[in-house]
Formats: sequence, structure tokens, C-alpha cells
Amino acid sequence: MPLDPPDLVKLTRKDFQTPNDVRWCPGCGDYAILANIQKFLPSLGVPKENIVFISGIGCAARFPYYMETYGMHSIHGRAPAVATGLKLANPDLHVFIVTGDGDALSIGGNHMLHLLRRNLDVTVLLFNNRIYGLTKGQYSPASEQGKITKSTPLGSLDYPVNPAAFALGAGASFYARTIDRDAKHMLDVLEKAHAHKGTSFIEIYQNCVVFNDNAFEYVTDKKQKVEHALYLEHGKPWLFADGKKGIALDKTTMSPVIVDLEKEPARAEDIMVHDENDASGVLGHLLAHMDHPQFPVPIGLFRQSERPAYDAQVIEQGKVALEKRGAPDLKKLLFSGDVWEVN
Amino acid sequence: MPLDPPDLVKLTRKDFQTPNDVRWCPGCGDYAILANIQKFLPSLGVPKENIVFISGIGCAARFPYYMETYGMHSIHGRAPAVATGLKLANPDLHVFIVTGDGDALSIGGNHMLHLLRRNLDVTVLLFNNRIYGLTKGQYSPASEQGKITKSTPLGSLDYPVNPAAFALGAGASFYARTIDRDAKHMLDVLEKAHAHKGTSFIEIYQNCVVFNDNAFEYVTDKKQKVEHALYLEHGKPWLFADGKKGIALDKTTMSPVIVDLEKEPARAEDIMVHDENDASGVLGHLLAHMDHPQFPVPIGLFRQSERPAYDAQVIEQGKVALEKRGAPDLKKLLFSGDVWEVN
Amino acid sequence: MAGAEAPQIREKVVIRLAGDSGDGMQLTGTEFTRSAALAGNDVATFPDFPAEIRAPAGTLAGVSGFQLHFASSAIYTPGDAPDVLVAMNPAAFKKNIGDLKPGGIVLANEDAFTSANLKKVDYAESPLDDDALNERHRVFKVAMEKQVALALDGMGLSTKEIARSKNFWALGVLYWLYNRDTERQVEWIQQKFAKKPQFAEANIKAFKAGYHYGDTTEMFGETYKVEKAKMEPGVYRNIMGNVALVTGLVTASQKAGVPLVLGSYPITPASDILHNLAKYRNYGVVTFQAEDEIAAIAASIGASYGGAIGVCSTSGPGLALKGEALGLAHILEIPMVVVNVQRGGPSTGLPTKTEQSDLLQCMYGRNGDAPVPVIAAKSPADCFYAAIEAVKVAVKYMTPVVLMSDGYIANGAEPWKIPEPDTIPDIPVSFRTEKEGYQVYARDEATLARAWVKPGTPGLEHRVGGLEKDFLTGEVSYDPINHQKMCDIRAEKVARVQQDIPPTYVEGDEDGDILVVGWGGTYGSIHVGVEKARAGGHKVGQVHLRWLNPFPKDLGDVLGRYKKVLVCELNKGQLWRLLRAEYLVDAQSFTKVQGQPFLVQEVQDAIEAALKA
Amino acid sequence: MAGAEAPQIREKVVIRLAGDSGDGMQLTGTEFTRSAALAGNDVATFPDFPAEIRAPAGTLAGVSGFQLHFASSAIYTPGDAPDVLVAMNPAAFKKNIGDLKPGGIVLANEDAFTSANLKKVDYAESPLDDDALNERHRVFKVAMEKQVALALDGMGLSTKEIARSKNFWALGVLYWLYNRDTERQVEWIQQKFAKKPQFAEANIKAFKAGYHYGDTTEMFGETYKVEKAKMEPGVYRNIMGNVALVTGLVTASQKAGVPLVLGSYPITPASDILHNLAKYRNYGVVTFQAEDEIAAIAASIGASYGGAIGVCSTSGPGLALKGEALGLAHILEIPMVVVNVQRGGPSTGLPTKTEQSDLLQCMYGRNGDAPVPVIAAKSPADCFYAAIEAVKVAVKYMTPVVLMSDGYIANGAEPWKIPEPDTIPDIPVSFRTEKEGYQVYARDEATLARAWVKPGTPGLEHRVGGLEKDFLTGEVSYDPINHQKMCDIRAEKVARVQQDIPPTYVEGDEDGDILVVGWGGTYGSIHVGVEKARAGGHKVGQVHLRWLNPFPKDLGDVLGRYKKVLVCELNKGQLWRLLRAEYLVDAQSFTKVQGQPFLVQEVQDAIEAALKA
Ligand SMILES: Cc1ncc(C[n+]2csc(CCOP(=O)(O)OP(=O)(O)O)c2C)c(N)n1
Ligand SMILES: Cc1ncc(C[n+]2csc(CCOP(=O)(O)OP(=O)(O)O)c2C)c(N)n1
Ligand code: SF4
Ligand code: SF4
Ligand SMILES: [Mg+2]
Ligand SMILES: [Mg+2]
Repeated sequence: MPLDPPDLVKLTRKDFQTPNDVRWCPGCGDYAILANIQKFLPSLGVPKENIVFISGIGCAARFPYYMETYGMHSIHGRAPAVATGLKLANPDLHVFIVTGDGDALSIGGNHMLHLLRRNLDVTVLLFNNRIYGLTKGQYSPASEQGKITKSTPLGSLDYPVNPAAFALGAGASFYARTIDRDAKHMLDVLEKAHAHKGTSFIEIYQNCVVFNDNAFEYVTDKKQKVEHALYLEHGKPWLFADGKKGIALDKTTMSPVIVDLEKEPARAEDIMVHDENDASGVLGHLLAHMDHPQFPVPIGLFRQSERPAYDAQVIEQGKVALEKRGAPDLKKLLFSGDVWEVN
Repeated sequence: MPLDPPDLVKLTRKDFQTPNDVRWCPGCGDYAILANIQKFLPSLGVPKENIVFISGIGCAARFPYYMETYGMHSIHGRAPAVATGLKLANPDLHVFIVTGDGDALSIGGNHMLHLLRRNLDVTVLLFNNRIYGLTKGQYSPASEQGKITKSTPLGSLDYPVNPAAFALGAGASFYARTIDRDAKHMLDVLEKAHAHKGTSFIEIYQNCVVFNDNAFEYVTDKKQKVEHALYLEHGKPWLFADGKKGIALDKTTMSPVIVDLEKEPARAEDIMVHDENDASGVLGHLLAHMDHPQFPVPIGLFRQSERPAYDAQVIEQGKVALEKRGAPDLKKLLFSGDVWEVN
Repeated sequence: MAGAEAPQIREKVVIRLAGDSGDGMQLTGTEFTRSAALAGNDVATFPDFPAEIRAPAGTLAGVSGFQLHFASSAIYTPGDAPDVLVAMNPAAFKKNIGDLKPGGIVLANEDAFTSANLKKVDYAESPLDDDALNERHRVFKVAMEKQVALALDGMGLSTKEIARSKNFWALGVLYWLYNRDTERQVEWIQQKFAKKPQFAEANIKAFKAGYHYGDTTEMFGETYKVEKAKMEPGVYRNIMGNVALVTGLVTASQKAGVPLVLGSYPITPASDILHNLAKYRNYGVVTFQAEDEIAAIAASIGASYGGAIGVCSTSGPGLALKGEALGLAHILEIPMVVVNVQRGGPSTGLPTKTEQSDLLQCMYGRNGDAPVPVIAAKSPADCFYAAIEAVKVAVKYMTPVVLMSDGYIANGAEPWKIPEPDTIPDIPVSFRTEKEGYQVYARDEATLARAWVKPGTPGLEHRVGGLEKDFLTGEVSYDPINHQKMCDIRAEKVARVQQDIPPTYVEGDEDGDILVVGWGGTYGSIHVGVEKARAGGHKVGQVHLRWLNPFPKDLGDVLGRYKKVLVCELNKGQLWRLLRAEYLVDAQSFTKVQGQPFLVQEVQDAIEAALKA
Repeated sequence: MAGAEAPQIREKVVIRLAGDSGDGMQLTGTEFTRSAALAGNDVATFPDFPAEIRAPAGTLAGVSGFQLHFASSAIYTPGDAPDVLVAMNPAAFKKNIGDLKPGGIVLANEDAFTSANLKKVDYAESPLDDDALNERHRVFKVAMEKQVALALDGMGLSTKEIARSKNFWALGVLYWLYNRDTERQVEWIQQKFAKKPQFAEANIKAFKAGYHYGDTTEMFGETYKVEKAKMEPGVYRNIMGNVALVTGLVTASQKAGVPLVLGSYPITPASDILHNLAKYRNYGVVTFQAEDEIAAIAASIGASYGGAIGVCSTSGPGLALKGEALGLAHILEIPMVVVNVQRGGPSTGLPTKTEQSDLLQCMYGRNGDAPVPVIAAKSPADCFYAAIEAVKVAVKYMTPVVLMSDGYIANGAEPWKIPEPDTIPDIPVSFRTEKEGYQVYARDEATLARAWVKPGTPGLEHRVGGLEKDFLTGEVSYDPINHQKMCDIRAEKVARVQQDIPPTYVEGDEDGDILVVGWGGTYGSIHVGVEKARAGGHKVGQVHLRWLNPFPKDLGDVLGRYKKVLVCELNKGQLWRLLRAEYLVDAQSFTKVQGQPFLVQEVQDAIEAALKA
């Protein structure tokens, strides 16, 4: 497979649209994400035949049908494994995995874990609407405890999976969170993800108008988000509420605390400064556990770390093997071991 | 099912031994664990009929056959799910899950994730020998990178799963590490686990003499372990090397650093003090990422946190439902909805 | 209240409601069905909805349909061809008009036949004005949205909100057309929207406006009446398959005196089993929404091992994931019920459509020789009895049982004569507590079942597992002869379920030209097809198999009593293969895999063709 | 070098080596086999080891056996009853003595017949001294450990280390007994233990000591010689099934010019496929040890979609987990090979034992009607050809293919006449790159295969998935007729594989009294059984099916040429059911599920019985 040719016809958003009717509910957050990705891809300079979208099952997982690239709508939860085989067959492809919170964190949790620790060079787009959309509204592992849904008329009992804590605990080398409606932010995160070598895990807060409407209103509603969203920027302090509040670390409990800078301007010094490449991962840990409503919810790139991607290592190992063991030779293959002749 | 009766015949270790031949390889670390558990159980004051061992498949998973309690040797990776059903049928049982690093972290990773987040009241004993024993020596997700095994003659490429980081990221309310050969320590950890309400996850370093001998020599060998093991005690500083060294936190990088107290006695103050109940989870995070050979390996209870167990909540919900909706009534069940009569 | 002239009497009427997914056709259909049932008609329904939650408005893919059949005589299917088609938009019209009976009524929402909507389904102009159409059918165009807007004028509702009530308007028209009593419906709306009184009011107004529109415009010239059906005396309710199945499971649990634990992962069309069972926490039912299908069945196994009735519910793709664990349940010999509500396959296939293509998967979809009893429900209400029987066999023989339903009966509904609770026999279950002489795999002589022992029972501590085990002690055994013995016994045990299977029930002719064999949700169509063939002068029998494994003891004899055998099923011939293998019967196969149930006509034609073949 | 007297000539010899798992019997057996093969004998082997890595020393459960058959004529099985039994301890003796031929040799390690060891297997006293035994057999007791200790004296080895060499001592005795050339063996030991020269030296010394012990004590009175077998001229190697299978896969990949990606999760007895393929990274082979079996097959699907030959290898329980994904591969219509090395089931069953009980699982173990071609290898070397054929059909018909092996042939070995690479035909594969007229599900007329397109190909961007798809464009389609069409076509495509299946190959009589039908690893036993029955005067034919789905076109006719048909298989009658269903043939079934291959005698008896039935 050739690498992406350098001199490309300039692609536009339209080039990535299929003629297919888009079949999400009117008002579904998936539309915005689709539009953003279609806007984003031309900027990569990658010819569209080298792009593949692999999904599992769910509303989110319909995504590949709407992308004029290669794509596979596979089976529930298994997209990471399908993508792994695909990259092993052709590591030059740019592979996106599209998945929902049920697809990725319920049935597909194990594959996600192993994808992340292996650090395959792909981008994961997790559309988190905290509900099972396609099957019409059961709670998902990302739903808040006590949630009343079709399958939990008395309220759900399980504590939710924390996608950020899970991903970072699984060894994710890139974890970011963004929001369906925040096009600009999403594009920014996508760019960073594309530049990252290894698995980029992007959690996208996505509104399911039908079964979990406004689940993320506190970070999408213009008024509320000021107090409830913490936009992360590398090298910048953890500030929110228009810079009037910030997050500091209580040194004795090692816990994040909200500092009201209007009341305590002197504590501006204490505000944590974001470091995307934080070596110890402590910042990522703290961010992962900052949850609504106690804390503003962090939006942005939590943490990125460097280690060779799995597919890159496979190629490298292939080269070494070829050098050491020589080119394929059927004669050698067949006649190996103890052979004898009968005349 | 009756609760454990208060006046018990005093059980002994022997009561928990089955007549079955124990079929591990001579010298396998599993023997020591078996002996420890059989020693430990009488101390619980739980009649043996109320104890159940559920395992998956692997050398470790043979465990239930050797315990004179109830037990099931189920299928590969699924013990957490079997145990969940069992506890839903009878929450009064004391259930232990016995699993290997492949069983728990490879095929069974997803069930483990969900067990931990749900916080089912069971104890998980993960026999980590960093290899697939039963299938005769392939690398496991816990094997170090570059490992040469039957399935990786050129060396494995995947980064290992970090069991502690995984479990804590999954929301484990109890995570401890102990060692097959350290009977005293294991008993101590088992007691703590038993007192814990919710899922107690215990990683046991276990030596596989045949396929991965001495994988943990650095913490089992008398000489080496002084420098390489960090025994955790609640309220005590993170000291090792006979108290001559300790772990402090570099405040700028938020990373753990080794302090040589002989050289810098003044820094004794800086040594981190262990808090098993650390609210923010930062200590657990740091411990999970302290790995051999850069750091001494933490042994003991990393972190314990409190939240209601899944099964306890199920019972509670049942009580509420009974109060609100009334006792079972077949007549009501059958004749519900719009009914009409035909004469 | 009804139209001026006396209504015409009709024996059977088939109505199909079709519109966008958002148009509320399922609700309208369900409500009209309810009123027909309450009025004493026999009813049968067939909802047919798209896979998408809400497919793009106005497209063919987005059309949601609901067909209902109500009658003053016994009926068995939702009907082949509708008498009335309610079409809320051009897509709904286009998709369904071909099925309408000649002379049938079209009630079309004219407001939706805009040029934009027409274009979406490739109509150059409105098909409603087509002469040929108007010759074949009685076409009524109504500007429903306008009518509703008029009725709701002054309530301060938005256009969108107003449009939402148009299904109740249409329902009102149907009430008028079939002389239904409106009061109960009004009450129902009031209750249903109790929390949103404004919507309640709007819907009631729309409903009444539709009714009055029929009345005052004397729209259709005449009205109709379908008398009460002669049904056995008793108390009835209208029940959907998934609800009946849940009711059966809960009843079985109560009758066995053993709590029920469901492990399930949502999947269409089985999810409603989880939803409905979750309502019975006060009946001791625990529902566990697992992380996947494997965890779901593993949890059921754990629950059964713990002394509960472990159940899991799924559809084809989910069952495919459960194969390994089902093999474990088989070798453990614990009682469990695996419910498979079949849908269109292979793979993700046609998730919202019906099919019967999982039979061989249920029989053989796991490693090794691992037979399990397989039972299939034949109609919505029958799901109740099949569920009870599945539980009964599971606990009696200590075996997992696969209980098959399908999308058609799961979502379809029919009137069900509710049995008095006391008439349902108890399901005897005894947990062993006696220590003396306990051997883990010792068996009951008649059933070959081993004893069920609850963990927690003193003195009976033991271990079980997936490795082959000694035929008596249950300890792991690699002994060759023991393995043979255990495989033989496990197979024999499942074969012994025959003891509990009544002799084959033959409907129609007891011998003769042809025997039509079916199973599962196709019962109704086959039944009527057979009746029609008999009316055509042939000697035709019908056998509808409840147990697919094992078969009834006398089935071979029954097959032998006919010159020909025809197996009808919604797959590529799966039961046909099983029957041929078992009885070497040169049966013919009539199949269909279109995501749709059989039409009666198709069955009838197939019988004719088979007779000639 | 050989014994003083001229050796006796023997046509066939069967030796069984038995000892504790730690006694190195597998190695000893393999080495003696190698020497026999190199000496020009035909050979066949049967290793039989316990499930435990190292079961408790001295117990019956811990006995590891290796049987080898070598001959100067063509042989097909490892032999029913051994001529020689080497028993390293009382457990090994007890477990195997019953099989020894009357007059056969027992070579027992007397040192291990301690009272402790005797007690472990319930011997009150040493059975070696039993008169009856010594009348029936020729019993040789040797204090092997003592002999080895003497030989290694002065090397400074521990008792434990010394004991480890005793298998080489026994090997030495066998070399002497059968007049084998010792030089190559010495070289082999040197190479094998190159990194541990002390062990090399010890093992060589022990080996030579054994040889000389035979020679100097003139232990058995006489020695034997098995001449070269008359084999077709050519170059041979001795090959195990799993190795042959891997060699076939790599060859197919080279001949197709398409790289191979294996996704696999370790499982006995399939793991060696992963292990062996991993050695061929320089052949473009990528092996991926996945987190579970589902990930393994999903990765193979991804790889095939990406333009590689996706393969996954597993055993029964693993295959049970792959059902859903295999259905996806089926509906996607991509080329893939799923290798199933069968073991004893159900559930975890008897993991290290052989069985053929996954046939129906391979056929039907997934939701919906989702047929795939199924091929089975019949012997160790045949795994090579079966693997190539599986790949060929997969890429030609764009379909997943299930390739069946079993524990018996996977671990057994036989001499293989190595084909010249050039004589192996290329496997034509062409990836579509032409944009013009591309339709994702347009098909080749002859094979019904759709085009294989690599992602990365400009202008052919398209989407595939598990939902039903339009028969031409591949877009999602819920159209009823289209679904029927696609189900029909997918079935027809698999049926067309018949085009590539040669007419049924009948061995023995072309028509007559009885046809014996088998498949897979039972070929050898059935073959010899049939030959013996023919020698007994019956007209018997043998058909050993390579393709289980579809069957060869003429199979029905062939079945019809015999008065009776007998299907022999290691399960509860799975092929038997398929044949009955397909051909309505009133076949008889001879089966065995004991974790062991058929004995020739069993097959012969079954034929006699069937003839009488
Ligand atoms: C094996 C299998 N099990 C279950 C299903 C049913 N199913 C389809 S999507 C889905 C969950 C969807 O939730 P999520 O991943 O959050 O996606 P969303 O629809 O919310 O975008 C389920 C349970 C299936 N298709 N396959
Ligand atoms: C479904 C399935 N896949 C694979 C196997 C084969 N298998 C048995 S145990 C095992 C791994 C064991 O490793 P681990 O869990 O670390 O246990 P250990 O033997 O090291 O104690 C595997 C792959 C199986 N029994 N079932
Ligand atoms: S159900 Fe929810 S997630 Fe699915 S398409 Fe509709 S709005 Fe979107
Ligand atoms: S293989 Fe390893 S883990 Fe398994 S029993 Fe032997 S020593 Fe223990
Ligand atoms: Mg979701
Ligand atoms: Mg292990």
C-alpha cells in the first residue's frame, strides 16, 4: 500500500459525504459530530481511500455509512479488534474507530482495554450519550447511578464506568474529551489526535434527544457551561467561570479543590497548571475524577504520552526477521527439519 | 439461606482440604496460596457450606477442586459473571473468585471491569504469574514487553496491562498486592479483604516454576527484596531498604522519587505516608505505577474506599419494591391491564 | 352515537396503519386493537417498524406499520391483505398500497402529500389522484393536519405539537367507522397523559374531532360493525408475546417457589423481556443487565447454581455469543432457561424483522455433543405456556432449556383467556439437603436428573465444572469409558423429556394427502392455510411442533399417515433437515426469508403445489 | 554395532512409551519416530498426554503416553496393540498393560516400582513379578535409574538431574533392540542441548549406556530389524499435523502472493498453530495473540478486509465464541480461514483428547442461515493440502472457510513426501482496482464471488457491514425480496464450491455390500478396518469425505451403489445426521466418544456388525 501521495487533489467536506440518507433522529448530536469530522478530514491531506472508519453496533456505529471513505459497520463491541487486524494487514491506513458508550464500555470493554495498552495507531471516537440509543433507551455503563430507564424502572444500581479513569488505567497514551456541539474544540482535539502516534482516545459528549436529552446540558448550555466546564489548555492554569475560579490541589488530601479567585485572589498561584504530557499521570488522574456537579467537568486533552505504536513495532519486527532469517523461500519452508530421500 | 450461625464448630485448616490429589507442578506457587487460604478460612468463623470458590480456566483456576467448600470451575474468563449471578441468587454466600492473569486480564478483562465498578461483595484472588501456565507458556497481558515465549519467538510487542492501574481505573474499592511465598502478609491482606464490603481485588504474585520461573525473584528472594519491595502499612511512611530509603513526591513533576535517607536524613519529612483510604486516589495511582526495576514494588493494600456493594443494593431495592408494590399475587399478575369478560 | 344509518355487519376486518416512525402508528394501532379486544372481537396484530429509532422523515425506510385484524369469528393471523389502509404520507402510501384489497379504503393524510414528500419517494405527482387507483379502491383524502389544527385552535400549541395529535384524529375516524365506544379511549388518554394535561386535552380533542369528522361529513357513506366473537367464556386480556413470556416466567417461579434471576443484555426484539421482568422485583425477580451476552448467561448459570431459576433472554446474535456457556450449563446439568427471540439473520441482518433461522443454532451452536431441550411458542399468548413448560422441564431434568420465540409473536398481540391461578399446576422442586449417600452426579432413575443442591447446605459441599466428570462422584475424570457413558447419559436425559411431551396433536385430517408441519410463530398462517386447503377438498393435516428437541415419541408414525409431508418455516429449511435426518421422511420444504410472516395465501399455494409435486 | 546374532526381520512394530509427565516420554517417542522415519520406515504416532502440565507424580492421571508404529509396508494408524511397552512407573504399567499384545515385551523401570508408587495405584505388590503376567508377556525389569547413575557417575550431577536422563537410556535400549543407527541421535542431542553442554553429555552418555546395556547383557536374546518401507521415490520428512497445517498456510500465502495475518488465542490442541506460524514473520506472516477468541476472529476479519488472508485458529470452546463474528464474515463475504482443531467436548471437556464432535457446530453454530464451506484434513500430512485448499476456496469464492483438524492428527506424525514447490499451483487472486462499473456486491457469474477490494484503492471507497445489504450496491437494505435473494445467493455460492470438489474417491470396492463413510482424522483406522473386512470376503468400499459442506456432487449416487452404508465417527453421529438429511440414506452409525481414536479392530467389528444388522 503506498503511503499518502504528497501532491493531493485538495479535498473538501463534500468529498466525504455519501449520498445515503442520514438516519439519526432529528436533533441527534451525531449529526454535529458527522459534520465536524467531514470538515476535519480534508485538513489532513490524506487521500480518502486511505481512510477507514470501523464501527461496532449502535446509533453511533452507523457513522461509517455516512462517510465517503472505506468503512465497516461490524458487530457489537468488536470494532477495536477488527481495526487491529486491518492495521496489521495495512499499517499505512488511517483508521478511525467509531463507538458508543455501550459498544465501547459494555460489551466491548475488553477490546478497548487491549487496544489502549497495545497502543495501536488509530483514533477512537467514543460517542458518549450515557444511554443505549439503538435499543431504545436502556441505561448504559456510563449512565449515572439511580437512572430510571426501561430496564431499570426502579433505578439503576451500578456505579458508572468512568471512561477517562478506565482509559488512563488501561494505559491510554492519549485521552481527550470534547462535546458534540463544540465544533471548534472538537476540531482542535481531532488535530492533536491525528498528530499522536498510538491510540488516541476521544470521548465525545453526545446528546441523545430521544432517550437522554440534555444529559450534558451543564456543559452545552451557554449559561451553565461557564460554571461547569473546565477547558484545558497546555501550559495554562485550570481556570473556569470566566477565569474567576480555578482548581488547586489540597496538599494534605491530594484532592482537587475549587478556589474562588474573586474571594481569594492571592491563591492564583496555587491553581494547577495544565500539562498535557504530565509524566506521572497524576494530573490525568485528578481530571478523570473531577465530575459534575461537584467540580467543573474538564474538556480537552487530559494527557498524552509517548511510546511506540503497536503496528509500528510489528513492521519493525518484520524487518528484523527478514534481515535475520532471510527472504521467503518455499523450498526452505517445505524441506526443513530432518528430511530423507527414497529412491 | 440462613446467615452464618453464631455458634460454630471451630473449623481447622484440614476441614478445607479435599481428598483430591493436587495437580499443580511440583514447586508451583499455587501450593503456597492454597495452603494459606486453607489456613485463613477457619479464622473467618464462616461455616464452610457458606463459602464458594468460583474460577475460570487456567492452572490457577483448578483451585476450587482443592477446597472442601462449594465451588465451580467455570469457563475461561467468566468467573466474575458467574459469581455475580450466584450472589444475586444468594447474597449471603461468601464468594471468592480465583483467576489467573490470562483469565482475568485477557479473555475476562471486561467482566473484571464490570465486577469492580459494580462493587459486588466478593473477593478476587488474581494469581499473577505473568504467563499462560495451563496452555504451556504463551505470554500473557501481564508479561513484560519483549518476552520470548512459544507464541512470541521474536519477543512480545504489547505493553503489559498494569493490573493495579487497570483495577483502580475500573473503580476498584479495594486493591491489594501480595506474594505467594509471604504467608504472613497474605493472611493479613485476606483479613482486610474479608472485612471490606464490596469487591476486594487481591493480586498475588505467583511463581510458575515451569514457564516463568523467578519472575518475581526481586520481591521473593530474601536478599533482593530488601531493595525491591515496599511494604505498605497504613499511617506509616513509604520506606524500604530496611528503612534506609523512602519514596517522596517531586512536587513539580508530581512523580515519586527515591530518597536515600542515609545520604539525606533531613528529607525524612518528605517521605510519603501511606493512607489506605486516601480520598483522591492519587496515592493508589502513584503506587500502581511504581514498577520494578525503577522503583521498589509496593506490596500491601494500595487503597480501600467505601461505597455500598451491588448485592446489598439489590436486596435493598427488593425491600422497597415489596413495600411499594406489595407481596407477589398471581391473580394480580395474570389479570393485569385491560381485561374483559366473555360469558 | 354511531352514524345515521345502521352499520353494515362485517365478520373480519384488517386495518393497516402506516406513517413515519414519528407519526405514532404503533400507538394508534395498539389502541384500536385494545378497543376491539375489549369489545369482544378476536384480534391479531402485526407491528412492523424500521430498524432506525427515527429514520429520515418521509422516506420508505422510515415507514412504520401496524396491521390489525379483528373479527367476530376466530382468527389466527393479522390478515394477508388490509381492508383499510391509513397512510400518513406518500412513503407510507407507496410502501403499502400494493397490499390493499380491491375495493379497500384508503384514508390518506393529504397534508403530507406535498411535492417535497412526493419527491422523496419518486412520485412525480400525487398518486391519490390517479384514476386507476380510484377505480380499484375507495380513496379518502383528508387534510388531517388542518383538521387537527382547527380542533386545537386556541390551545396555544405550536404547529409541531398540533401535528403530534393527528394519530388520535385518525383513531377517532376509525372509531366512528367501526362504531366503537369512545369513552374508554378518552379515559385512557387522560390517564396516559396525566402528567401532561395539556397533551391529554389536545389528544382527546383531536380524537373526538376525528370521530365527529366521520360523523358529520358522513365521510365513508356507511359504517361497519364487527360483532363479538364467540369466544370461550372467561376473562380475557390482549397480550403481546414478550409480555406473555414474562408473565409465564414469573408464574413459573411462583409455582415452583423458587426465585428467578434474569441475566440479560438488551437486543431487539428480546429487550422487552428484560424491561417487563424488571417490573417484578416484588415477586422476588432479580433482573441483571449484564455487560454482554456472555456475562448474562454466565450470571444465569451462577444463579441456577445458587438455587434460583436462572434465565437469560436474547436474540440470534446474542445467542451466538452464549454457545460456550450453554455448553457449560449442559455439562454442569443445572436448570436454566435461555430465551431466544429470533430476528432476521445472518449477522446483524434485519434486527426488527421476524425469522425462524436460529433453530439449528439452538440445536447445535456449541462445541461437543451437547444437546438441550428446545421448545417454541406458537403465538403471543402461547408464550405464557411455553415459558412455564420450559421452566418445568429445566428443573425436572436438571438441564438448560432453549425457549424460542420470534419477532413476530414477541411484538404481536392476541386475546388471551386468562387462566385462574389455581388451575396452573405447581412445579415441584426439591433441593437436596440430605447428606447421607449424596453423590454429586447420582441420578433419578426416571428423569436421569441429578440432585439440585444449594450452596449453603451443610455437609453437601462439592465442586462442579466444565471438565468431564465421573458419572457418580462428579470428580474430574479423564477415563475414556466414563466419558462415553456421560455423553450417552446426557443425550439420553434430553431424550427422556419425551416422557413429558404429549402425543402429537394433529389438527385437520388425521391422515390423508398431506401433512403440513410447522413450528413457532407461523402457527396462525399455516392453520388458516391448511383450513383453506381442506375447504378446497384435500385431506390435509397440520402438526405444529412445540418441542423441537426431542420430538414427540409418535411423530414418526404421524408423518407416516400422509402421502406427503410439507414443512413450512421462515428460514432455509432447518426443521425440514431435522425431520429428514430423524425420520428419513421425504418431506418437501416451503420456506421464506423475507423478514415477514407467511401470508395465508402463500401457505395455501404451497400446499397446492406440494400436492401436485 | 548391532547385536551378535542377525536381527529378526519384522514388518510392523508398535511401541508404546509410558511414564510420568516429567519422564520425557513425548521426547523419547518423537526421537525414536524420527530415527525410524529417517531409516525409511513408514511411521504413525499417537501422543496421549494428561491435561495437567504436570499431574501428581506416580498417579494414573499423570501418565503420559506415546505410541508409535513403524513398518516396512504402508501403515495408516499408530496400531491397536503395542508389541513393546516401556513403563517408567507402576501407574504407566497399570494404565497400559491391558493393551499389550500377547507375547509382547514389557520394559519396566524397576527403580520406580517402590512400595510408595505401587500404593498410589493400588498395587499391593509389584505386578511385574506376577506369574500370569510373565506367562502372557516377556517382562524385563531394569533398574534404570541405577544404570543411569552408574553411567553418569563422576559428572557431579544431582540425583534429580541424573534421573532426568533416564528416558535417553531407554531410548538407547530401543535403538539397540531395533538395530538403529545411533550417530544421528547423538548429533541431535548435541545440537538440542548445545546451550547446556553438561546435559548434552549426560544424555549422550545415558543413551549410549542404554544401547550398550542391551548389547552387553543381550537382554532380549534377539534384536529386530524393520526394513525400509517401499515408499514412492522422493524426499520425505516426518511431520505433525499442526506443523503441516502451518506449512500449508504459509505455502498458500506465498502461492497467492497475499500476506497472511493470524489472529489467535491459545487453546489446546490448537496453540501450536500459533506457535509455529509465529516463526514465519520473514514470510510476511503476522501473528497476533489476541485477548480472546472473539478478538482473534474479528482481527482476521479486519485483516481480510484489509487485503490479507485472515486466519484464526482455535479449538471447540473457542469456536463457540466465534459464532457471531463468523456470521459477520459470511455476510460480508470476505475470504478467511477458521481452523478448528477439535478436542473432547462438551464444554471444557477433555482438552487434551481427540474427538470429532464439532462438525455440527461448524455447520450451524451461528445465528441465521449462514452456511460456510467446511473442509477436514484426514491425516497429519494431509493438513498441508487441506490448508492450501481452504485458502484457495476462500479467496476464489470470497467466503470464510472452516478447516477442521483434531487433536489426534494435530499431534500425530507421519512421513510426508515433500512436494516440489513448483508443482504446487498458484492461487490466483486479483484485487479489483478498476473504478468503472464497480458495484460492491456485483458477482462473478461462475463463482458468485464479489470482488475483493483493498482499502487504499482510489475511487472504490465503500462501506460494508452486518446488516442485510442490497444485492448489487451493498447498501443497507430492508427490502423483503432482496433479503430472500441474498440469502439464496449466499447459500448458492457455498453450494457452488462443489465445482471445485473432485468426484467422490472410493477406495476398496466400487459397489457392493457396504460403504463405510468417515471424515477427518479417523481415516487410517477406517482404512485398515475396511481392508481387513475386504480380506474377510466382503465387498466393502470406503469414502472419506474431505468436504463436509458442500458434499461432492456425486455422493448421493455413490451411496446408492451399496446395500448398506455405515458412518464411522468420533462423536454421537453428526455426519450421519447430515447424510441422512441430505440423501435420505438409511445409514447406520458407528461412533465412539472416549477421547481416543478408533482402533482398527473396532472398525472391523462395526463393519461385521453392520453387515449382519
Ligand atoms: C451481540 C449484540 N448484542 C446486543 C445488540 C443490541 N444492541 C445494539 S446497539 C446496542 C447498544 C447501543 O448503545 P451505545 O453503544 O451506547 O450506542 P448508541 O446507540 O447509544 O449510539 C445494543 C445493546 C447487538 N446488536 N448485538
Ligand atoms: C474459551 C477458551 N479459550 C482458551 C482456552 C485455553 N486456555 C486455558 S487456560 C488459558 C490461559 C491461562 O492463563 P492464566 O489465566 O494466566 O492461568 P495460569 O494457567 O497461568 O494459572 C487458556 C488460554 C480455554 N480453555 N477456553
Ligand atoms: S436514539 Fe438517540 S443517539 Fe440514537 S439517533 Fe436517536 S437521538 Fe441519536
Ligand atoms: S504450569 Fe506453572 S502455574 Fe501451572 S501448575 Fe505448573 S508451575 Fe504452576
Ligand atoms: Mg450510547
Ligand atoms: Mg497466568
